[in-house]
Amino acid sequence: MVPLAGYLFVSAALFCIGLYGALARRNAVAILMGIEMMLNAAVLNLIAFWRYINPDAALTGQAFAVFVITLAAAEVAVGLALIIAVYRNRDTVVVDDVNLMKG
Amino acid sequence: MDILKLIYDPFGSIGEGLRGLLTQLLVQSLGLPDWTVTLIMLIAGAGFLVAVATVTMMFLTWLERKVIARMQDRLGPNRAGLYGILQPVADMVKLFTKEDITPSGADRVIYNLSPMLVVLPSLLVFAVVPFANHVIISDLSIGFLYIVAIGSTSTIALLMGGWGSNNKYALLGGMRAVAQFVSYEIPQVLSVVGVLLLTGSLSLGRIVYAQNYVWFAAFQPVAFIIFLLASVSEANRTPFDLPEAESEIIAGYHVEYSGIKFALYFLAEYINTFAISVFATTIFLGGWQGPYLPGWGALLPDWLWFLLKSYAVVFVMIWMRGTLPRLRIDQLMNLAWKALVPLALVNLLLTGVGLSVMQVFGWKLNDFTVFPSLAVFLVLNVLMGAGFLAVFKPAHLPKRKVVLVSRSRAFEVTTTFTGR
Amino acid sequence: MLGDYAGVGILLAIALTVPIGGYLIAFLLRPKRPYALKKQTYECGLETAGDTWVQFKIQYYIFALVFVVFDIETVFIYPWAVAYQQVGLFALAEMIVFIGILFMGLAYAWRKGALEWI
Amino acid sequence: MEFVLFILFAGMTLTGAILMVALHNLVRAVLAMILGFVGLAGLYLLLEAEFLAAIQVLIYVGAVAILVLFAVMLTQRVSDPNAPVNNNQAWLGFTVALGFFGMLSAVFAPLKWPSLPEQSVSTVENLGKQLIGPYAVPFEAASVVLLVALLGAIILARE
Repeated sequence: MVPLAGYLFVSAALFCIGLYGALARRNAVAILMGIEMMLNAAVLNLIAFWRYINPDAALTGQAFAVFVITLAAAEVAVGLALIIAVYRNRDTVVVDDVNLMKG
Repeated sequence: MDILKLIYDPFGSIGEGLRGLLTQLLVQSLGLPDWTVTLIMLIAGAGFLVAVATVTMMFLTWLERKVIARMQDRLGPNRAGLYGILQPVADMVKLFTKEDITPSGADRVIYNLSPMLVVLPSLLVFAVVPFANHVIISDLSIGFLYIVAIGSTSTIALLMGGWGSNNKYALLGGMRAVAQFVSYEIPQVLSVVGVLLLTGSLSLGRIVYAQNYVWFAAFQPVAFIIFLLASVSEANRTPFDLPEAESEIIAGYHVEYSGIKFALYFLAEYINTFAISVFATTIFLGGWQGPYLPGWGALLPDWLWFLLKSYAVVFVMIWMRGTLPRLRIDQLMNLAWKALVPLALVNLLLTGVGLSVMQVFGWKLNDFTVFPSLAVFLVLNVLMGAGFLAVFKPAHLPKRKVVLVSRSRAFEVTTTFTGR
Repeated sequence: MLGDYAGVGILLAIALTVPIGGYLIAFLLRPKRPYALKKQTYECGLETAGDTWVQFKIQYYIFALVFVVFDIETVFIYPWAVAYQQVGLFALAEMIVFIGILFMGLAYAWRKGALEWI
Repeated sequence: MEFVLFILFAGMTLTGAILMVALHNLVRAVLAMILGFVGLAGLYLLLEAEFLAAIQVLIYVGAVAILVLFAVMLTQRVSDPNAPVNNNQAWLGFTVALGFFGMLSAVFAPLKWPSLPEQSVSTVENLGKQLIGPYAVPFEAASVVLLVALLGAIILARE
């Protein structure tokens, strides 16, 4: 049997890999991919806790996970649209070059 | 063994025989645990399924060429074997012995992986289809959702093929294919939700049992038409074969592929064609069950009913290809988003209303109260269809003049031209 | 529940043999005589001109976007459809509101011309 | 058996994620991300959340990945193949991520977790009843979020 700690370990590793991707990449699309991985790690946690701690008919963890996935997908749609808008105006997707707010 | 039983229930009787043999051999003689028998049975079933799918694909290529040829007043393949039935075998030998060319700029890993990934989903979706009573690899409780989820992964493989070839046309074809695929996935899925509402389950086995009395095509004619149109489009078949329009973007995402890799794309396409007819049969046409008329259900064995219905749908699809011209891409997108999606959503809500009426009167699908509910649904569908045609009147289409030319007249025309 | 998926896993393993076996047989049978001209990218009989990265229409992205939103909508519709018979009219009211709100999105996209293929 | 499957799917997930941040070619990075998503779907299946596994494949592989691939293809044209993919604070990001991972592991590793309960009652039907009943407000709110996302994204992407 797999202990709950196993899933938590995978989830933590996934979150930190996503975090590294979001912090280190220059391309805005790649940063968004890192954020997406972090959200997925959160969903894995939700489901693992639901299964091990409270596997009742209320399916709280699963319902929560469905809403998180919904929000994640909405976030990707808007985020990528934002990146495309920036790309069309400034001809770049490298976040270091988008420094209009610096003045 | 009873020969009649073998014809009517071949899977059951052969399966029982095999299981008995294996149990004797493995469990009683060798002392292995019971699950080894189940495992070997599953492997045999899956192997049989994959073999049948491959042979079906080869048969379909022949059938399509033959039927199209007849519709166009030609003969079609007629050299290899009787009526050209061995033509697919010859084609296969040719494709296996063709040189494999990888274009110099291609991304080798992605380019070689794409044909494999295209074939896998098209074979995997058959896991949840009941081919006859109790003949199913695994009747998942999320059956239909499984089909949709697995089916949606093939878009990635197409995009990989288009991008990996490092060719403008391939990439454009891949992107077109994906845009079209995703547009038609929505109406396809939404049209089935009516059936899911009536059944109250996602399992395909239970969807078939729910059609014991009346097929869902009678309950949901509008949804059935939406499903067929959207599915034909998802399989990239004429009149919706824009991604591989030979005359516009040479052949789309698989332009650079040759030999076995091209064959795999072709295999996936024809298996998808068959898969669509199988789903239409299972979800809307009663699956392996015969029509509910006295003595009709038992007239033919389950699997024969299933095959007959599936090939009837395949024939309709070939017929469409032989008859209709290809759509323009803007017409294609308009059809999906401005006609089929709203119609499917309305159908979904009206099915909910109809189901509420059924619940108020206590009507059910599995006894004779199915007939008044059928009347309710038919009225709703007629209203919906009439409303749709009133709103989306194709007014901008020019009136076409149809000229019918008889066979003898065509002959006359030819002779005048050649006689000159 | 996991036992139900054993069949799917086995089918996956067997299905994998089709492309892998095909590649292997073809590798043994086919000739191999490549040269530079043969490996050129196909482009209507001409040498390929410019970069493969042509500028794509934004329209591809818009359709993918509308698709993502409606795909998530279907995810909510499945559990609703399966549970409908046990809940009844309240469920219908909820779904009318849900679909109504999304229909506004579709109508907006339609009016803005986002669904036109220019 | 379950342990073997867990190792397989966890390995798939982590390999995909690591390749996603390591590969320089963005299209390949997206494909690695898809591998990670499929591995996660397998993990959900092991946790007996089959509906979640299916929608993980449906939404992430079938929809979000396509959106990301389209975005990469739309914005890739001017990119210089020799430009660095990471910014100059990448090492700092690596330290932060590693430190955070160490901290998380230090928190949850010594705790005693309950072992796996025997059965669960995870069916789509139950989930539907929950979504219509107790979660009716988030259910409707989700449609509002989707509407806003659609409007916003269309406005942003078109001029």
